[in-house]
Amino acid sequence: MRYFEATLAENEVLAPHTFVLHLDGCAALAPMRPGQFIMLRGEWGRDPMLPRAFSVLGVADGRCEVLVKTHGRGTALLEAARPGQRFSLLGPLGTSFPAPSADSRQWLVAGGVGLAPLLFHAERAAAAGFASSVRLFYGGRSAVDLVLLERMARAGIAVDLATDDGSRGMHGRVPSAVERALDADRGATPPTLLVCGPEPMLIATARLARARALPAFLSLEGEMGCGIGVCLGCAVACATRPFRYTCKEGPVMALDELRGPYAPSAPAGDAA
Amino acid sequence: MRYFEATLAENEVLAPHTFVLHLDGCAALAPMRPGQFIMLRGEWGRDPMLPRAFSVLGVADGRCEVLVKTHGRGTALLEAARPGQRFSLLGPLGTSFPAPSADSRQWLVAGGVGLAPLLFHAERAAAAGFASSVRLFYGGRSAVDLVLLERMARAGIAVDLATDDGSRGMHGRVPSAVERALDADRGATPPTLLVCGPEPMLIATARLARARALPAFLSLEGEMGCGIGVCLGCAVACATRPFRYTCKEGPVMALDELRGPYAPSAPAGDAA
Amino acid sequence: MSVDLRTQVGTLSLTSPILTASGTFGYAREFEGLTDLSRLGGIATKGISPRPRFGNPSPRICETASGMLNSIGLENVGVEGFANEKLPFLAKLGTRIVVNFFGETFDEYVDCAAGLTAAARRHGGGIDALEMNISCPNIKKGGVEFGTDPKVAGDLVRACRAATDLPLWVKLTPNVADLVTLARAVVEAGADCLSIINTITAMGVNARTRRPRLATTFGGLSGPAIKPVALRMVHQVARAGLGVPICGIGGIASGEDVAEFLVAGATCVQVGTMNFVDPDAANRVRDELEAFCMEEGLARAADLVGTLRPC
Amino acid sequence: MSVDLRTQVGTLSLTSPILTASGTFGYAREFEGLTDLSRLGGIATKGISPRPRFGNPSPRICETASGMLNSIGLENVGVEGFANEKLPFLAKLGTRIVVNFFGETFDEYVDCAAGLTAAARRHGGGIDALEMNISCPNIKKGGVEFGTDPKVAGDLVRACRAATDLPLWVKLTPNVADLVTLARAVVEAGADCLSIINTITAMGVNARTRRPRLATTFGGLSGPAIKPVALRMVHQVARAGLGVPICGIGGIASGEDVAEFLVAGATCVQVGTMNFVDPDAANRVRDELEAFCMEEGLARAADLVGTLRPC
Ligand SMILES: Cc1cc2nc3c(=O)[nH]c(=O)nc-3n(C[C@H](O)[C@H](O)[C@H](O)COP(=O)(O)OP(=O)(O)OC[C@H]3O[C@@H](n4cnc5c(N)ncnc54)[C@H](O)[C@@H]3O)c2cc1C
Ligand SMILES: Cc1cc2nc3c(=O)[nH]c(=O)nc-3n(C[C@H](O)[C@H](O)[C@H](O)COP(=O)(O)OP(=O)(O)OC[C@H]3O[C@@H](n4cnc5c(N)ncnc54)[C@H](O)[C@@H]3O)c2cc1C
Ligand SMILES: Cc1cc2nc3c(=O)[nH]c(=O)nc-3n(C[C@H](O)[C@H](O)[C@H](O)COP(=O)(O)O)c2cc1C
Ligand SMILES: Cc1cc2nc3c(=O)[nH]c(=O)nc-3n(C[C@H](O)[C@H](O)[C@H](O)COP(=O)(O)O)c2cc1C
Ligand code: FES
Ligand code: FES
Repeated sequence: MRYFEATLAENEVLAPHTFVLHLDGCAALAPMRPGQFIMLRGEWGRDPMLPRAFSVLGVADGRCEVLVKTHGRGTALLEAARPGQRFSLLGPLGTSFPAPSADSRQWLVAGGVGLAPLLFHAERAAAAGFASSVRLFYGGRSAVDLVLLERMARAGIAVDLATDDGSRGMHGRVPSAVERALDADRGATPPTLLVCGPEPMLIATARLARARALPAFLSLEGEMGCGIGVCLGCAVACATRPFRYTCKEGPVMALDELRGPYAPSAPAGDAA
Repeated sequence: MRYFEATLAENEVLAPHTFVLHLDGCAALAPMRPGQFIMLRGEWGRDPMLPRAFSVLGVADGRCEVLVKTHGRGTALLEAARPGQRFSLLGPLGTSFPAPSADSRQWLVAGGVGLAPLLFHAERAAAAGFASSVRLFYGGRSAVDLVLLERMARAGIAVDLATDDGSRGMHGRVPSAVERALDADRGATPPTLLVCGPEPMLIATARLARARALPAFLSLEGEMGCGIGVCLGCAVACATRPFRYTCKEGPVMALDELRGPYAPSAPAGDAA
Repeated sequence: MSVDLRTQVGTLSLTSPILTASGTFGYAREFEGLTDLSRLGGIATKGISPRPRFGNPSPRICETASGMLNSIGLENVGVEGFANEKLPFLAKLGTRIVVNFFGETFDEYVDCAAGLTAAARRHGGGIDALEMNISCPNIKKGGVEFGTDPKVAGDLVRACRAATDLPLWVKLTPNVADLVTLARAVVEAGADCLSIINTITAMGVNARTRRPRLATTFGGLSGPAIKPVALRMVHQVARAGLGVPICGIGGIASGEDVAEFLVAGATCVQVGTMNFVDPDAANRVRDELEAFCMEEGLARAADLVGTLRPC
Repeated sequence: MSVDLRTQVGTLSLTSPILTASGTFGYAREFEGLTDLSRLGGIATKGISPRPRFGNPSPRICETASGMLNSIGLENVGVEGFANEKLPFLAKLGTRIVVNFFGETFDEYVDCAAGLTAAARRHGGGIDALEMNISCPNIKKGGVEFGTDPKVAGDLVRACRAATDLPLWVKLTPNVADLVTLARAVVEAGADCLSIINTITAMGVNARTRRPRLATTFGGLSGPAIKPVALRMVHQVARAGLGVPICGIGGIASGEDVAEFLVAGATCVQVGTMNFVDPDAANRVRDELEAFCMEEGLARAADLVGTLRPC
């Protein structure tokens, strides 16, 4: 984990309010594993004050890619950022997705910019020769919101698309696409779900995983202060302890370990 | 007076931490007179919060030029601004320098970025055929700090330079250059001093003007809130009323009207 | 769908819940051409004292992180100056005029309330409410003591209440441990609306000159920095259910900020410091509130008032 | 020229006036590799209670303009956990360790002071001072009431004073009208240093969900937004000349900020929220203070203390 400065090399627009920051000077992020995140802050004043958490889309040769969707004031400033601007970075932080292997079956379930760590994971898997062990489900509101499709094709990853308005791929939300695929699935072992996306999508996928007794790992979002386990602001309700911390013990957490919205009807033994 | 948005077309570096913002979309500033100012704010968060006051260096064809020296946090953000960034502007604001005329003799006394409104004034004077009515005294710390010299040459303005370290022009401060020139002056009527620059330079020039009984107009700096006479934050001690407001009744004020640091030993009748 | 922004503050009806705050909008004329004065829900004018005041020496303001300090010293044109020079323009705007006032002594407060009421009567109207500032930290005598002691504040409000038949708003200081007790005393004394909050006492230091950043050493902190404190105080008083409307003030910069204050229990709000940052702020905020209600499917902004539910 | 940053806080000597603030620096190990722990003037550790606490439900933090709200609920490992798991690491750092503590009842405060003192004795040292938090707005019982009433606060400090022979710092709440009276009571009861200020009670509202932004509704505001209030309170207490040093806290983000607090009357300072923004903040601030002193031609940072002169 390092705290350092990086420079924006390019701000690549992929879709309306969706863009990739290409940051130079990120050699310290070489050990980054898919699912881990960084805390990022621009050289503005003291408002917005806190750094923002972002998963990483890729790292190579000292350059880091971050896929961002404009949400509020901090991401709006990132959208407006121009090459040459400087940023503070802290990372790699947190936990990563379980590594792929020849005999594992990982279904990656991505909603919106939740794609970033999962595409990173899939590309790494493909590079390690496990392309056939991963299958990516990726959903967005509409066809224009689905980004980086060529990159998936290039990596040779199997992709199932879904859009809310049916303009591309399956008509519906991505958890439904996973559900259908599960119904059609004839695999010997049940797949493990690796999930990243907006809260409602996490909740729906968690419900599906519980219903089908599938192992699942969720990448959680939630307000963060420090990113390093100090402010105690990112507590999530857990099964075996009252709280765990998204920044240290997450963002990727095993579904079994979660309580609260992800496991509202968890078996009685779960609650503390 | 208008409140509007402008876009940075170019951020031109002239010297270390000294640059010109070229802003597009400033048609509303066409009526700007030299000495008047604008309130400028970037699209950052709420810190820095208040807009910053800047004299204008020039306006033409919807483009406005602002000469800036990095001072604190606001100007540091301006220095880092890249083409395409958007800014809020309010202007034209405040008073201007007295107009030049064929029979007037105006000595313009500029320190640092105090050059901006005076060069604007001199260029306007030259364009109106009064180049010989104005003489510009311009000082800085060192030769590298003296900017826009070609522009002065192009406009055909008589310029006397001074640097603190003697690396260009007279060795010494600009008020001393003016004092020497006054000693050597054989003009029929005494010149009027138009002064803009850092506080100590304003004070020294004000003292000189009083000592020689020269008419003088000072462009004042000082913390501003609103720029339009509402916050009452920019009060300066005056002769005929307890306070005047730099933003409405300034920034250009007649020396006769000022009290405080600019006229510490003013004749008794001056004080309220 | 159009959104109904009309707001009822006691007996007073406003076209929108958004007013401009005292001391940050002058006497309104300064904003002509910069913002549409007729679209404002109301204008709280610069605090008026019985006689004109010149205010404090400079420096009077300085910027802080997401805020600013001021110690203007309540410079103003006085009751007569206001009545003659400012009221005629204000009265013609067609928006609600809330005249903020104060005194340096008990009697000056009462005189001021009476004087403004008489001026309005002479003028045939033009003042829709008085806003009594018992909370300015910038005058040495008076203000502070009046504003922090519930007993004194109650007596003062009662006396002013008797001196005017205009709706009487009372503007409270945040510089107390227990705002609810103060608010209760003021309501029992006859306040028609509580304006919450005035600036928080604070200071700036210039480390290089070793001098305070304000000539008076202490001044009032305002702007977005104080919004979380203002929201807390509005909500605490709203929860106490004192039976009068609250005008929420402090750091409002967007329509969503307004919605936050309404949800916390305010009936209307005032935009202050942001007028310096953006002279069109109050109307921008109004448009943003309208858009917010639209997005939330609310037909009336008033439906937001006091809707906070537990987390 | 080199600048002497050494600082004397009562009987305690520090290598620099800059500590990290309780609750914003964990138990220091979290910052290993991110900042040089040995260069810190001191570390105020997360507030300890007699027994471990799990803290409040989420959401526990939210950002505000130039600040943040928190209602962590004083989650901590308890006296035993601290002594066994945290103290050994801290004791080896070679910097001053100030252990922040609190209780939910009068007796818990005293137990905690005694327990920490005993732990230090068992360990052969490692705790340089205790910092008594009588000002946390996030525990319902205890904290707030203890911290706002001078009489109660004095009694509590007196009892803790009797329970420990370590230097006793007392951390005051800003949520009072008159901090000087409170400070005086605490000093008379035996405090060796006053830590000023803790967070300001505040709240956030999510206008869309109509819910508070913190699960506990109210929380504490910290960060640069509150610096002007902190400076004011430090200066007010410093001017009162109570005869004990002040540790200035609130929004410190730069070396110049530190200088401002020293000029206003603080002897040392703590960097809090900015540790979240920049994990190297406290040492960056230290370097900036050194540079500031150099530029100002000051041989010793301590020469800044209490040098504010009238404007
Ligand atoms: C581990 C992790 C990884 C993330 N990866 C990405 C990514 O790869 N790409 C991307 O676009 N976004 C990602 N996010 C979400 C991103 O952090 C938020 O969109 C961003 O913080 C919003 O900031 P803002 O200033 O634009 O919004 P504002 O609403 O102005 O932010 C206000 C506050 O809310 C917090 N916040 C708001 N929305 C979220 C959210 N959804 N999750 C967490 N905090 C939030 C911010 O941190 C901030 O403190 C990630 C979040 C986490 C926790
Ligand atoms: C009428 C007028 C015209 C000006 N014209 C120019 C110009 O053409 N070019 C240029 O570079 N600068 C000009 N200035 C000065 C410029 O406004 C300040 O340099 C700038 O505000 C500093 O902001 P900052 O955020 O960088 O500094 P900070 O120190 O971070 O600012 C903090 C606060 O101090 C105020 N402040 C600091 N220094 C000054 C100052 N010297 N004068 C006024 N306010 C100050 C700022 O407004 C702000 O509120 C002018 C000032 C005035 C009043
Ligand atoms: C420069 C300035 C002058 C003010 N003058 C007055 C005043 O005369 N009377 C008053 O009641 N409040 C006055 N206030 C307080 C504001 O009306 C308002 O209560 C406070 O600034 C908080 O709101 P804000 O954060 O939106 O500015 C003044 C505030 C500022 C910044
Ligand atoms: C997340 C968080 C947790 C805190 N926990 C404690 C605590 O346990 N004990 C305490 O005395 N103060 C605690 N504080 C208050 C800080 O120590 C400090 O007094 C306050 O944040 C103001 O300083 P700052 O603006 O530099 O953060 C906490 C503050 C924050 C932001
Ligand atoms: S973000 Fe601070 S503890 Fe997790
Ligand atoms: S800057 Fe506000 S009155 Fe002049």
